[in-house]
Amino acid sequence: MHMEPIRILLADDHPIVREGYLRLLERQPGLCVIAEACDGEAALEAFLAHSPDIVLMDLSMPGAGGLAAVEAIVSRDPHARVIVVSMHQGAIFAQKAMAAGARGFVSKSSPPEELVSVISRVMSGRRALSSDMAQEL
Amino acid sequence: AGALQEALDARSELTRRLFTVQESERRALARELHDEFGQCLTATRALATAVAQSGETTAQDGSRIAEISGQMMQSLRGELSRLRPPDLDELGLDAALERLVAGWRGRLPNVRFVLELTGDPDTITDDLALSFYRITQECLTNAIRHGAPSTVRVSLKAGEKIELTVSDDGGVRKDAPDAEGLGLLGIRERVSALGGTFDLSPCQAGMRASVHLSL
Amino acid sequence: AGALQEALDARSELTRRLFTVQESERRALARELHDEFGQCLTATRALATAVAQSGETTAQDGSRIAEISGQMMQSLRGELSRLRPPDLDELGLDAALERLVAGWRGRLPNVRFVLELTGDPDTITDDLALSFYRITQECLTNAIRHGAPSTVRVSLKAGEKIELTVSDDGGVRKDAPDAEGLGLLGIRERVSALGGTFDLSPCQAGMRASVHLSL
Ligand SMILES: Nc1ncnc2c1ncn2[C@@H]1O[C@H](COP(=O)(O)OP(=O)(O)OP(=O)(O)O)[C@@H](O)[C@H]1O
Ligand SMILES: Nc1ncnc2c1ncn2[C@@H]1O[C@H](COP(=O)(O)OP(=O)(O)OP(=O)(O)O)[C@@H](O)[C@H]1O
Ligand SMILES: [K+]
Ligand SMILES: [Mg+2]
Ligand SMILES: [Mg+2]
Ligand SMILES: [Mg+2]
Repeated sequence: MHMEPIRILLADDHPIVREGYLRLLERQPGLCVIAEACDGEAALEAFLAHSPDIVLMDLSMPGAGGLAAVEAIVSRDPHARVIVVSMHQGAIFAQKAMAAGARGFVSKSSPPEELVSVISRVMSGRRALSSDMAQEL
Repeated sequence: AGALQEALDARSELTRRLFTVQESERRALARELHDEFGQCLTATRALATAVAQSGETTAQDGSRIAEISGQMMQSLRGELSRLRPPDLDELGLDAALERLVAGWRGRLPNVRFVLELTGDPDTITDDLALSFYRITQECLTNAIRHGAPSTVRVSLKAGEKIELTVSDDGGVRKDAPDAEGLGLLGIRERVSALGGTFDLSPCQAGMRASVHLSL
Repeated sequence: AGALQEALDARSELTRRLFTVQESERRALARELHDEFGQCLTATRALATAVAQSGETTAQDGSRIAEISGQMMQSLRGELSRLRPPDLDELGLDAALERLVAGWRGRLPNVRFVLELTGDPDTITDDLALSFYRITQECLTNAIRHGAPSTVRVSLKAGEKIELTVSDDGGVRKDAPDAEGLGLLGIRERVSALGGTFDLSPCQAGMRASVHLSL
């Protein structure tokens, strides 16, 4: 059976983090990173240009930041699947992200496998959190 | 007496500056650790996981690196939260206090911690927020350290006047200790730098610390 | 006046404790960073190097992890040397001062930094060593910050009496500033805690700071 790969937009201001995630995601069968962005504004632009299946969005970025970008993307496309990926671990961050329209929240402290599993859960239409965040909530 | 008073004033001013220096040292270090180490660890962990999933002979090394990076991330978290209230900058005082109290609830499930936040938190600027956070932190620690309370109540009213009280039922201490520790000193310094007042006195079954400040 | 004097004494005592707390906070943090991160980074770097040399498809990931770990190691070293004089525990005060001065030589190649160490360094215990290190650090910073010297001379004589002087030719300041900064305050606190004396006065073309201590 042939399936279209899941097309991912990766938004994070830290190039080393993008590099790490890029290599991780490329290893995963069925996933491919089609675009990168280094701030919220660029993320919105890339979203409109490529309509990715999944957006991985950092919160702390220069400019308006990740939360505003989540809102902007979701207001353009209510079906957008955005997963916030952040250094922050507080429940309140996850709540704000979900309120802004994100479908998932993964803390950068969680094992990378969790990012992969959250992507597939969100692809199948569910909301999902990394397990440390689930515990926080 | 004039000279002595001057010396005392100068000394108070210096103590205040020391607190400021200490706080900004912590802040700088926390930022460095967060921005530099946190991000780099995220990256090495992701790269290592990719190696671990390769099915090649190096997979095992990859998973060890991922494990060790995860461990470093854990201790980084610990250091960061000791250095700097994690949520203060991004989400403000309310969220940071929720977290602080949640931490105590986790450590001491048998003590009831109540947090009441009322009024408009936007009146509390960043500087004020850090001061009120540190004061609350110290008062909570004191309530637990110097008594065995069953309930500790934190209440913060924000507005033109800001009022913080932390009260416990861990026993009354009538004889105000004349040798104060660094905790109360720090509180008094912060409060007087803001032009407010601080009071610690018995209340019902325990002690109540309160800060009053008019903006 | 009695009450004022008491208040002043209490305040001085507290300032002293604040300095101690600050120093031990730095020390604890440095230890944690050194022990935890230092070991872990060494390990991930070694493992990653093995991956990099495997000749497999993961080799590139391995060498990136090794690079990033190396980078973290670098910034760790930077943080550590800001928090704590690096060689004090292992190499003693002499080596640490050499390093400190070498750092200044590197940053300011046009200024001549002279370091003279005489006597028996073993008379200087760990506690003393840290104090003398911090004092030298502040005096060097002051010599550079508050003048444009062509030569700065640090001399430490160790024995039954310990004598440290830091002199510069960066211009005389006759009017002793009556609003002292935290630098001189910190020095005075350390010196008086040790029972020694401190003096800062004009000498030839600049200023000389000196500490005298009898063991
Ligand atoms: N909630 C409280 N209940 C009972 N006693 C208290 C309370 N808060 C403060 N005290 C008394 O006030 C004293 C001074 O408090 P302070 O916080 O200044 O010092 P400390 O807690 O003893 O030490 P540290 O310098 O580590 O804070 C305490 O030793 C204690 O006797
Ligand atoms: N080597 C020096 N040459 C000239 N002036 C000096 C020297 N050392 C100290 N001073 C004077 O003494 C003052 C107080 O020094 P101190 O180190 O306490 O404060 P500071 O260097 O101004 O600030 P900081 O609190 O950051 O140390 C300085 O502002 C300067 O005027
Ligand atoms: K892939
Ligand atoms: Mg970021
Ligand atoms: Mg205390
Ligand atoms: Mg100085």
